[in-house]
Amino acid sequence: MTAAITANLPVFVVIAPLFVAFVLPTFARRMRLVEGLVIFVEALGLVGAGYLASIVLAQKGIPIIYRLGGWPAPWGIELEVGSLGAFFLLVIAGVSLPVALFARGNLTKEVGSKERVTRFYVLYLLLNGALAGMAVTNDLFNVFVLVEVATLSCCGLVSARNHPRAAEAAFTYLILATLGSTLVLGGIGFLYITTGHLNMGFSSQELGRIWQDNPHVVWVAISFMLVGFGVKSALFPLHLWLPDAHSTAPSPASAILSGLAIKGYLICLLKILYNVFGHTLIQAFAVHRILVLAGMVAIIAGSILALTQDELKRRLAFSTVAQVGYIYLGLGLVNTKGLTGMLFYLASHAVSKSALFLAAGAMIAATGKQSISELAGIGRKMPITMAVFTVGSLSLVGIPLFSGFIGKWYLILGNLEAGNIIPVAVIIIGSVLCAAYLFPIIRTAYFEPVADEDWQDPGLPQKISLILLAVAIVILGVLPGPFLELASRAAAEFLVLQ
Amino acid sequence: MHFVAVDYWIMILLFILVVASLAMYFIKDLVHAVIVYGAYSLTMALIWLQMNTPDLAITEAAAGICMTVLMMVVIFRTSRREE
Amino acid sequence: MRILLEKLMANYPYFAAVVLFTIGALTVMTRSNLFKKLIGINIMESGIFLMFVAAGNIRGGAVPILDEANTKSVYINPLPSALMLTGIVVSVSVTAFALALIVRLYKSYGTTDAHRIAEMRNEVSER
Amino acid sequence: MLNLILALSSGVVGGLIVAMMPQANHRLRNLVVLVFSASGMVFSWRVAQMVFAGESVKIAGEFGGLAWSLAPDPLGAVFGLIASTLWLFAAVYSFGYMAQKHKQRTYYTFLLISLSVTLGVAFSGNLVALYLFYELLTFATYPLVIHERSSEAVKAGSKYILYSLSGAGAILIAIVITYRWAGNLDFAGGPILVGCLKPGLSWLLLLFVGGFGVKAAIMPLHRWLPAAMIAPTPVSALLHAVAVVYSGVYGILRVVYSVFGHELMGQLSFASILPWIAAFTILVGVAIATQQDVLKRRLAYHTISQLSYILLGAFTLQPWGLTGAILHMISYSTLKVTLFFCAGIIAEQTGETKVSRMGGVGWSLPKTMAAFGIASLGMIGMLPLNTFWSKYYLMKGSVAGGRWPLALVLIGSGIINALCFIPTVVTAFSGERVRSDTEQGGRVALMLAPTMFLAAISLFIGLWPGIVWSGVQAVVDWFF
Repeated sequence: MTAAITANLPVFVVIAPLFVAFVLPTFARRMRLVEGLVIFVEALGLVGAGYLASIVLAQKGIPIIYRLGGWPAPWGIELEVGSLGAFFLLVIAGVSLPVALFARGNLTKEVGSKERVTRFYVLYLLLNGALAGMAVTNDLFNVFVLVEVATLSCCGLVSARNHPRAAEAAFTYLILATLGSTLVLGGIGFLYITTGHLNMGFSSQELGRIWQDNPHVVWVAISFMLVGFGVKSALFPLHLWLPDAHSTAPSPASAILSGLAIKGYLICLLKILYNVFGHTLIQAFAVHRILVLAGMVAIIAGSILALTQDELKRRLAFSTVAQVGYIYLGLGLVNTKGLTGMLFYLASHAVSKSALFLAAGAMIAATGKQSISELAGIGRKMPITMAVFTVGSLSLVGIPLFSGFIGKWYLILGNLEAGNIIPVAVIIIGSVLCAAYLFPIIRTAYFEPVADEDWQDPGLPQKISLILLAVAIVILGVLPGPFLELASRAAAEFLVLQ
Repeated sequence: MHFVAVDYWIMILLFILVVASLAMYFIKDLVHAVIVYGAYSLTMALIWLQMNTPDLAITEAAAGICMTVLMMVVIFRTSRREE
Repeated sequence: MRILLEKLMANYPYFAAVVLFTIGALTVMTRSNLFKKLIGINIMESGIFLMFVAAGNIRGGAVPILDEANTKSVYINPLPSALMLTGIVVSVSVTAFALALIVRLYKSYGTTDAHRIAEMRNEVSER
Repeated sequence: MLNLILALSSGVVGGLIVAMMPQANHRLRNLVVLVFSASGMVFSWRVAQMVFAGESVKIAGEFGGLAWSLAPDPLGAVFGLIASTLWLFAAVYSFGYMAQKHKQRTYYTFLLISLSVTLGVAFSGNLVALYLFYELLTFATYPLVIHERSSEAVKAGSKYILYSLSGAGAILIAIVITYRWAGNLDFAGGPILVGCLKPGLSWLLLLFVGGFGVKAAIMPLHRWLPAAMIAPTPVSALLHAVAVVYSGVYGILRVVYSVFGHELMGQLSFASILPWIAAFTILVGVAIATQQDVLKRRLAYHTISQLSYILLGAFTLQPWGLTGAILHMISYSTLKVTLFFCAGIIAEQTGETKVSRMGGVGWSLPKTMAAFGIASLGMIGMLPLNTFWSKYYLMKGSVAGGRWPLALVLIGSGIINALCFIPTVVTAFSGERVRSDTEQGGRVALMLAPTMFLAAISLFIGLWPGIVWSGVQAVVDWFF
């Protein structure tokens, strides 16, 4: 029995949200049931991810491989839950459960009618399924399909609010994201044409044999991938869609988009770079230098852009641009420490940023105010919300005891191992800038005269979800043991390949 | 996978494709552009057929018609001219 | 020059794919009309599809259907076309979604031009 | 171990209790603050006793794969003693000073939490714990800096945060580099980097000193300190003359003696420049101080100068120099807190903050100005006061290190100090005050008592330096 469950769990975690997503519209009138079902599926996903992670940890690096339809690898499609897959599945489940909980009973105000809420949940689950798929897939074309599913559901989530600006942001996002996925498809095409395989492992082997004969094709494929995923994950000069999309979406959607969706694309890029091209090619083509450089530019530019925003959610959105820079910087560190730091930072940012967006959403919902200067004294009126916001900010800035610190620690360590000096300085400057754009919010909230208005903490489910995320941040910061273990193993596996 | 000789049919069709796409870039009237898009997609279907992938040809034809019609409908509900 | 031309002639579907991709990208980036952007996206995608299918095509190969009447021994690679089937479906759904958004935008702004919409949004936020 | 936990937690627990208490009941709250700062002091005395007796006190743990430990050695114990003792005085002074001010609850909450964090800095047993508490100290003291909530205070607060975080960032990089080179961050087993001669070692030292130097207000990095004087006087006295700036100084002492060790330091070319930077800060700081008319700003620049005395002692890398540095840590802190307390009383009772308008203040506030006079003499380094001994050992250390010009710098600085403070005292006792401000009433008594007591302690240590000698000796023996 357990064996059967274990054997089928990799596909189950992907299928379950997708299946429920399609069942959901039939219950559209019974809101309670819909919300319950969503939360149930998310909880199930968390349990499944935890179980898979425990197995992967126990198996010491032997991944769980699931063959769709029972076909073996070069012909069939493989799902592989290795350290990376289990790690990202945990991140997905750990973030999307609180976010779903936050949406409960609260969403109708933001998106309008009940039907729209149901539609929101459908898209939410589709996105979840797609992300889970990205975590476990081992097939290049599957990457494209999942990326497209995720993109479309993200667009749907962005446009969930019945507001012209939301529609506009969604359209911009749709066009740019489709451009990105077309580029990704092109890159996959080049890989397929040169190697004749879509399975990542086989493709990588073949590539290792022939890349010296066709360096141009490899170049083109890498650059297509980089630009394609760069657009999708909002790497600095390609981030144009992000601020509008993430600030006009309903708060749970902003949280999931900033926290998870971008991370999904980054995980895909990571897999393609390290599992398909492999670290020898990355170094041979100096891709790692490009990544580090791009990350540095993104950190500085994103932070400075965030400093100039007065609208709370826009500032958080630009902060995402800056934080993505850290992850790109980590992607370019071809050593275990750096990649561990990158993965951990990715998880840390997923949790922290969704906590920040949810807290911001709760504040905006309670006050009706968008800009930071109008939120004076809110820390007294909404203590829990603001406390969670503070925890999230501290984590992003990288204060010890919170998750961001450990990510930054390993990133710096990785940089030193790679012999990079300037990126280390940039990481620190980024933290200081991050403090510069987040602490004024906290100061305004706690240390300015309280406005005489009836602002209150959100309802119980929202509070629970906020507290869950804050606890997750602190746990990741204080006792990251198994999590760090998974991340460092995944990193080590990337570097073992050829 | 090198093409030793040239398949002229495919070449002509590809040429039409390029011309059509350029036309879509330049035409100001959106209805005309969408009509060209319909032609483009039909050409595409023919190319698929020439390349021995009939399944793709059928899909492309269906999808092309579907998209053209949808775009037409939307254009008639919104504005026709490009500003 | 001659070698280049020969290479082009030998790989003409790829060449066409690149041209289509470029024209599509150009349309997306330089045309401000939302329909044009949409059409551009579709052109780009078909360029990529063309590349894939051309890679799977073998001159003189047969449609890969196993049949008594099908006597040829060389079949084309069926995988790319199967993949592009998915691609086409995805592009249709993107188009449909974009069209829905265009309708919504037209209702709120009264135009389908991206620049005009951006201008009007600024007016809205200033007010 | 229990003592250590109690010493560390009393501040946080007290702070949380204060935060939850109702706003109105001032008496009860003052009692709570008193009890918890006293308990913080008592338990850190106990910890210090155990450390000086040679017992090992240690708590260790791990977060995020990084080991942290709290294991005070004599240096940490001395710092803990200074901080927690002065904290009690400042708390009592605050009862008087803050009595009619607003936002008292926030003030006392963060005052107590800062106590815990400062003790954390003092008792940290490795670089990770030190960094953690050093970073937390910035945030714990931030609300105290912006206590006025005026736009000026907010600006000063932002400056404070940005300076501190940048410094902390440099320290983080330095710690990671140390970790990479040495694989160990513990202070316990002798200098961390011993036997680790790498070409970038000088730069690592620069990073460390630059990072901690922000809080220690070494000259180009000092700008936040005068700005932060906007805070209430007890805060300026305690944090910006002692606790926060001492955490920076303490960090540098740690870097010099626990991370590099004096032997390794002696081989670094950069290390020979550091005493001169300190000397520069000493002279320029006090010279700027003489130009300031606002008393608190004068004291702030004076702080910058005096902190570098300690650093200078540390940078000589001589046992005598370190003796002088530790002695100066103890003596300077009591005197400077006295000076600040006096400035606070003057400002509260007469409304005067500028030196030039203090003519005749001495006649209406005789006890205050007497204490001020004593402290001024101490700052010059006169004999009956404790700073005489520290300066004596500092000079001895500089001469022993073969850098005799430093001794001249110390003498010169003493003269400028005299120029800085003696005129103030003279002005205060010359001329008549029109307004009759007095030192009567319970509120002033609450402020005056700790001031006088501290002045008395300084005199006492000056006359019988033997009472602090055992602690100082323990520190020097520990490192040499």
